[in-house]
Amino acid sequence: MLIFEQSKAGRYAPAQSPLDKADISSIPAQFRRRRSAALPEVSEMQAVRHYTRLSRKNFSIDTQFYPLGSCTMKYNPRACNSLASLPGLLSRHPEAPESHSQGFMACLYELQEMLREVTGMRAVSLSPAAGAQGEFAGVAMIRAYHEARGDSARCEILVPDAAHGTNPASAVMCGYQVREIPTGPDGDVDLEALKAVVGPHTAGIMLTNPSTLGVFDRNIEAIAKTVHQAGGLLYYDGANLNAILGKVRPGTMGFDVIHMNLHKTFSTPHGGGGPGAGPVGVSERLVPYLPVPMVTREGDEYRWLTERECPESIGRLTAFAGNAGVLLRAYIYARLLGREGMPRVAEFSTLNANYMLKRLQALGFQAAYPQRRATHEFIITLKKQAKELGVNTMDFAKRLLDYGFHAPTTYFPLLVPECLLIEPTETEDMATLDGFIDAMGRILEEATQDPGLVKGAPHTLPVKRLDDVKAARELDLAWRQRDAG
Amino acid sequence: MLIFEQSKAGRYAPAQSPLDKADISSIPAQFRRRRSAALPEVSEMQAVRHYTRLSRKNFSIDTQFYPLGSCTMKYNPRACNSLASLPGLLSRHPEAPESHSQGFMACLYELQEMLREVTGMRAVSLSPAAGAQGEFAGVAMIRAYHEARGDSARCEILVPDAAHGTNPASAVMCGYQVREIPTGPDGDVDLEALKAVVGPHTAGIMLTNPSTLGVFDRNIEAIAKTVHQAGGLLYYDGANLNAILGKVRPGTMGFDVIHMNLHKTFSTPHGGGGPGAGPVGVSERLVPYLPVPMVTREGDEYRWLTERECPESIGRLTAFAGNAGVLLRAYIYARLLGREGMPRVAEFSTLNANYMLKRLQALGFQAAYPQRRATHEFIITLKKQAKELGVNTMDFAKRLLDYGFHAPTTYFPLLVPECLLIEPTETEDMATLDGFIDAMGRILEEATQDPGLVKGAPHTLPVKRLDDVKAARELDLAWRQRDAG
Amino acid sequence: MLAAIGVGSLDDLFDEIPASLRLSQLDAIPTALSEMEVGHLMGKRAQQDGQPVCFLGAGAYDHHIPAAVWQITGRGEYYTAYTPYQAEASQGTLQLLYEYQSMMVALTGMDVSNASLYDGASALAEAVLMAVRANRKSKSKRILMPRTVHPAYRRVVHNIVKNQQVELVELPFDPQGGHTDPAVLEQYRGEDFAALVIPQPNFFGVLEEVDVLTDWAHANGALAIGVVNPLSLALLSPPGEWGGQGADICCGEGQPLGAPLASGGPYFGFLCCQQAHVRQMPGRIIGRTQDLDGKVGYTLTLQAREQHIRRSKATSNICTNQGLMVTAATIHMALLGSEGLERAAAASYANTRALVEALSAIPGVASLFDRPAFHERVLRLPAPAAGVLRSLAAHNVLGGLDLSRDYPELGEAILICATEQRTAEEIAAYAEKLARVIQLQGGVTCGLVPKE
Amino acid sequence: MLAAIGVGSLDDLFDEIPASLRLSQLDAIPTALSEMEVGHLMGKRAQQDGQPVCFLGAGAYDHHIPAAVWQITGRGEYYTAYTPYQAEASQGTLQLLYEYQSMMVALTGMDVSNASLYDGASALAEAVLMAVRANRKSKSKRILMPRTVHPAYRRVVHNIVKNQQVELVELPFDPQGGHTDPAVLEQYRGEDFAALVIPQPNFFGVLEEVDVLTDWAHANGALAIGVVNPLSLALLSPPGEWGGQGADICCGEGQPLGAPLASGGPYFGFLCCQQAHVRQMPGRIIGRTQDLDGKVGYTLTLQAREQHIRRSKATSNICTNQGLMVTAATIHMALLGSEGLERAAAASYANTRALVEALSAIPGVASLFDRPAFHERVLRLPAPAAGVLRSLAAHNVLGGLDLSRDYPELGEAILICATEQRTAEEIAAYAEKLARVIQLQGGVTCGLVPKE
Ligand SMILES: Cc1ncc(COP(=O)(O)O)c(C=O)c1O
Ligand SMILES: Cc1ncc(COP(=O)(O)O)c(C=O)c1O
Repeated sequence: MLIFEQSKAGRYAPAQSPLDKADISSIPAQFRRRRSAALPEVSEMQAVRHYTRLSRKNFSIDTQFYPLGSCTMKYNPRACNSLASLPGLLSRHPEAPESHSQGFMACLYELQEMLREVTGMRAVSLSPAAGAQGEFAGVAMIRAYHEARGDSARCEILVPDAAHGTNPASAVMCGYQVREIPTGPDGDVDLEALKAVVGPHTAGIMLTNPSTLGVFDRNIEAIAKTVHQAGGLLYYDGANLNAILGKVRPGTMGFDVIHMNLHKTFSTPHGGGGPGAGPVGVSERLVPYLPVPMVTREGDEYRWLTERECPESIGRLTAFAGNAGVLLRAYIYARLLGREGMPRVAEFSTLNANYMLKRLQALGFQAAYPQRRATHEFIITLKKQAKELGVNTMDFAKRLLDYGFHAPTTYFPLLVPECLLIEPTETEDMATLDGFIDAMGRILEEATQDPGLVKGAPHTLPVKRLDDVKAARELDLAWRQRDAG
Repeated sequence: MLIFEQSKAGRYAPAQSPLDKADISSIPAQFRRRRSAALPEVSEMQAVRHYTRLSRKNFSIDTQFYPLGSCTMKYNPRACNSLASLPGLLSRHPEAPESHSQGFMACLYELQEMLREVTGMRAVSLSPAAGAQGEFAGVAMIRAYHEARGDSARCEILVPDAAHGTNPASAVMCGYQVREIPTGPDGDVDLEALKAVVGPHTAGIMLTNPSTLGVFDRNIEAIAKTVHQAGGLLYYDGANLNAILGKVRPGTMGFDVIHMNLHKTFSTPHGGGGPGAGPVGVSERLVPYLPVPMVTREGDEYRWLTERECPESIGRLTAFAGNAGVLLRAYIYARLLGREGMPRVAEFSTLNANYMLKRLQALGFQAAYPQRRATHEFIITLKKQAKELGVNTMDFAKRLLDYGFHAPTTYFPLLVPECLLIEPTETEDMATLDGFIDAMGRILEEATQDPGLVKGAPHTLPVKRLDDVKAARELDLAWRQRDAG
Repeated sequence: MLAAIGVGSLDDLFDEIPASLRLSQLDAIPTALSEMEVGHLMGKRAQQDGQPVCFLGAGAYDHHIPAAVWQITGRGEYYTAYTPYQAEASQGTLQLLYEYQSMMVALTGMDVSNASLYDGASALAEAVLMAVRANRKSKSKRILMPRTVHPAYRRVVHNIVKNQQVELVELPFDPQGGHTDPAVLEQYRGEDFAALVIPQPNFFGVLEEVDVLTDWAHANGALAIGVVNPLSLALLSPPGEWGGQGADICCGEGQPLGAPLASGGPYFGFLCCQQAHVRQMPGRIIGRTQDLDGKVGYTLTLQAREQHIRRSKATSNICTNQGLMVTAATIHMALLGSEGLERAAAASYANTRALVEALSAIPGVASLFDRPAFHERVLRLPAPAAGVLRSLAAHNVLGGLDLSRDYPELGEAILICATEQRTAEEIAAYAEKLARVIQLQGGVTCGLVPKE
Repeated sequence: MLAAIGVGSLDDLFDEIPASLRLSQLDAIPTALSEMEVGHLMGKRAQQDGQPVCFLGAGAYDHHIPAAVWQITGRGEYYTAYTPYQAEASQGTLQLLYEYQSMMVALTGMDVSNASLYDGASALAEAVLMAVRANRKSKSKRILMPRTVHPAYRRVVHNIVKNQQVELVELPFDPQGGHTDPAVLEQYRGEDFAALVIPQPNFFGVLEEVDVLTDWAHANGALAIGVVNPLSLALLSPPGEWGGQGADICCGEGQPLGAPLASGGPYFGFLCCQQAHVRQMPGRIIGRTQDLDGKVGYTLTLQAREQHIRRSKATSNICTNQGLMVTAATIHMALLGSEGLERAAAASYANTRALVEALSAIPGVASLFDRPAFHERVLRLPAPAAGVLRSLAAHNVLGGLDLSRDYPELGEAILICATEQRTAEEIAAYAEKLARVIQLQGGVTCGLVPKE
């Protein structure tokens, strides 16, 4: 039942607003609202009960294994939440003067420094609000760089076909044309194809390594050389940084600009869709273009770097300093991990992924790249099952929900048919991985013996399989007063 | 699965304790533990996930209607929790000096004053940890009073048969014999029976009014007169104060001592069994005996009253000042309610109860006291259904769970056969009450048409009906290492 | 596990990475701390910044947030869920987002709402790009952008849209009223613009002539984009009802709906539009549908607009949004209802009036604009604003925003705000401190800047 | 609703209450506040008391509590549930309590645990009453109670048990060691006692000769009741292993397991015993059983001991207990495990040693007892303790507990404690301040109280 359907005219939670209603008659009528907005009218208890109950219809990390490839759904330490929510931090106004911001700014500064160190970049700006905005910032810097050099023929960004959709979309938002590079049979970028398309029109290439195919591109140095020689820059999509944290630095691989997804690698929660944070790091030549604001230290004092101090900056992309609260959570997480903890992230996430891959293969599942080492994630393809049993990836995914596991990422990357992209993360234990593997085995049996059971899944969730086509055809995007009674 | 069954040797949440292990070799071996305690060995995520999932197997006010008679399961404003948990309040040590306690003490003092006003008593001590401890304190004061007067023959406490079990148990803990007084056919105490047993051996009587029969004893003044004339004192069990808050004061009814259940009337949460707070209030003659500590005000300063200042006090009943955090929650609740809000508590809880009673009667349910006005709660008896359909109160209760409603109190008070004691509280809305009534109606139908369905209930909860007999016969009260594998 | 994989050590798992790339140490990263140690550190940092009394607004407002909002939003089921791609396992988030969209539609008077963008400024950038795509009558990539729009918003819009050759044409404001005089638009009549941006209230807190401006846009083939404070909509005319046809798109900063100040984020941008433009809308949208049994359920819909399907042809690159803030906002709006939002808005309006009155009593201090305003106001000071604000901060008062950087034409001026949270005592204390500070800073002697 | 009931007004619902009793006003109660206003008020009150650095223990300890503990404990499903009388709808709470009982059994080495009592002091009172009932060998109502037991506990026990004619016989402590010298028991040999109470560590932090004391009790027909700090059990011998047979009952204050200091409550009392005495145990007990399908489930059991069944013959009057604190304690113990508890206990031990060392370097300050201790210590001061502590508090340090009220025989003595939360800097700062304060208060001149 919707909260609107529990509404009763005149009801509200009186303690939640001023007890006296202030006089607003001095606002001329022409500016005023004629009818009150039809928001729900409920008591405090009704709201609390409704949204508490609603929450229980979600899967989440705190309740389920969530091996969603490319998303790094790892445990979010609860301390990050409570410490970032200390009253002094929550009440700081974004325009508070530096005199009243040194504690906050110290956290940002140290986070910049830690990210710099672990990525091997020259400088970091924390302000992008998520990965995609980090991509925008990164590509905008590439553009600013070429423009500053008068190198104006560069109108193309290269993107491997395995790339996340945000990569081409971000390139376009920066005014570039996108050119896809195919993947070779072993999962690495097709180097010859790349060589064939780079040239004076190449502004840069956007890569993630390990890629979303769950393999580490072994030719990365050759790729970097190829693009650099053509005058292009290398962009690193940091969504998969978890796989190599503390093991390899993007800077060492030759990248000129990177973004990080703190809501993945640095464990800030996903919140049912966000918020995230997508800091960018750059090599020497892109430093002047970093988005503002950033924090610098002068002696014992932290100061803001803004448009004034950074005239060549691509500027700010949100009104204030980005998703500050997410940055604080990532900072706390990084301090908890420390120098020792970071490589362990890569090690155990990789261990878990390789273990799962091997065991699933033993059950008869087909790896997309069986000859390759898995990174922190890996792909299996169900094209055999889809063909022979008529049970496809979506069916497997939905049936997994019945077993209490969130489904892996489905049908991404697009180039692998009927694929599941599986990322266990380092925070899960073996018993949980085994539970998931067992469920996959059982579903395989079900698919053989009773395919209808799998195709009709899920059976045990608040709703059965939903009609997406109807949703898109008969758009119903908001409850309206007229929907009532 | 138990948390112990997820345990793996050597695992723990390293961030949760000092990273370096301090040297304790200077503690002689004879005092030291030989083997580590077999606590669960799990990661932080495992613990978080386990207890998050476990929580979802509970009914609670935040998720369900909980019309548990005599328990006042009303909504607990969330502000009470967060404001009582402000860092400064959580970190105050109980032995902090008064100089560093004025803010905290101001809250206690004002709570004492508000409770005094709303109960009509002369003075209040907040320290008892729950209702039963309040009862102990109250009866102990009665005893101290008689003893101080050398009135040593008074060895009996009178308790109506409808009383809560804590009443006789508390009287016995204070060294008294208990004598039960019967209830008359209309639900009031049998005045003649009372008159027959009072006398020089009567130390006092423990009453709740309205009683746990859901009626207001109309003869309360006569009862008070009878007991007082015999030299006994009147004790008020405040568990039902919600029914009369701001409408009638126990002090006006003639009571000498009362306890309040702040975890009922003042909306502090029950927490799956506690904590509560059971402040006591007294009339003039019992003031010297109040339990310590209390707070007093001298000029602008708050000061503790302890054993030193109150030499005749029955003393302290817990090590410090009782359940301080519960008192703070009650204080915040009282400030939110204010003078205007308190009578509304009584009015709307009574309205809801009377509405439910009338509608349930219309469905064919039998009221225990049909000729009486319901207070904030009321009793229906299913003895007819039990006899005719073989479906008893417990069956109805369990079946209600399937409908998403917590069951009312069952089989209490003991004198009404097959009874349900139903208390909706003031915070529920009519739609919820109607939902419950409809469920009752449907269960009645089920009981007629398919009694097995009701007798086998619940069907939709994490477990089916549990075997209590087995639990008591084959005691299994703790998981032990040997239970493993 | 290593045995099951068939490797000898953890290190073997990284054997496909060229050895030359491997990292040996992370010297610049401090060693791990325990939760207790980080707790002490953060406790100190949080205290260090004090908790000055806040008369700052300028896009981030210190409103009351019910305790229930974050206690529920913080539940693991909301806090640690991913984007609801598996709809059947995400009905909690999805139904909540559908309710959110419904609430925003009710508040703005528009037809549809998306499920959030990053913040108000980037939402305006997306609205501008959307208008360029959606305006079928215009081939122009030019946008009329009043100077009364938040300066940071204007910068962000510029930074984001300039790469797609979208151009912002700045409209001046009326120095008396502090609003966009519709008359200034006359010089653009006949030119082709994709859209006119209309802030309400504007950056100065002043109310714009939204009806006239909207009608002008429509009469001239441009779309009307409202940039609104959602709390103000409890009192003010909703964009869907501006002028004859209503605005086409509206957006803004959701922070006043349950997000703490928190140094500027996370907040959330909202974006609503008329039904006709829904397929040009960026960001996620939730639709109501049915399951196999015909039972109502909720799901992500119109995904063909989004980057994960449409890639380079998507309406935007946005992926991760500000879901958790929207969760909080939804609970916030449910708890307050329109009655509660109205009371909060009205009290903020009244408090700011009281503040202006108290401060204007100080010689040399004057309110700059004479038109109706919501809960912010520009004051002229008789002494350098920067210095005054610094002194006030030293007295634990955030006295307002110095406008000299963005609006040098206003002289020594500050933007002030008093939400419903500010008490009469705090307002009086501010006035008293300001009077003292001005006196000490040798503010104008009487007569130089006569009191209006 | 009134119509459905058949009354004309709300007032009619109260028509059975004699009019003479009806209340007309509540003048002494202030009018309602909004949540925002109460928030401001409580914010001020919380700040007013400061957050002094805490070297106080004496029954309440400033330990680290993982953030997860209260974030989960605060979930509505735990926080707002009632006592799990409807077992099928309360498996969350019931399984958790079963796990709690199991953890306490593991920690104490006893056979069974109840599901909590009010606090440590009242738990000891219940343990004493239980011993009187359970000791079949003894008809006595006399209890041997060492003076090394927390003074407030002794008072509480007395206040609660005296009405049932139970008598406490005080055992003196050894002035050198600060412990109960087993030799003093010899004078009671042959007398009938129901139980001997054995604190470990005792109120002074000192470790008692628990094995000898337990064996003495058993040899003399008395039960042995341990009063223990549960955190100390991570390091110290558990009561179940004391002496030849182990203690019969053990109890204590659960606060060190996840409860914040919070002005003394809510905390929780724990109570464990040997299997033989389970039917004399007060308080709720959870048992594991099966449902109709044979599936494992949890339920309240042995309810025939409790007041709601047995009424005047119950083992205790307790009903509402401290369930939520037990919820926190269970999560706390699961998060730390025995490794974590050991580390926290060891660090507290080490910090207190460091503190004693730092403070004893001050002329005139000396540790009073020479026997092994856990994480508290008694120090003698060369100046009046009350004044010293007051001065320290003025410098934002809670320096310890003044023992002069309860143990005048110790002279100017204080009880100090440094948990794992105290840093080396805080310890050094305390020492420095104490030195200064003593100097100012004209502490002893050198030679009067020679440094040992
Ligand atoms: C590989 C990859 N790149 C980029 C992104 C975009 O990041 P965000 O969602 O934070 O905008 C994602 C997120 O899902 C991703 O998986
Ligand atoms: C009528 C009555 N009296 C006394 C009590 C005892 O109160 P408490 O549980 O707080 O000890 C209760 C609680 O259930 C009750 O309902």
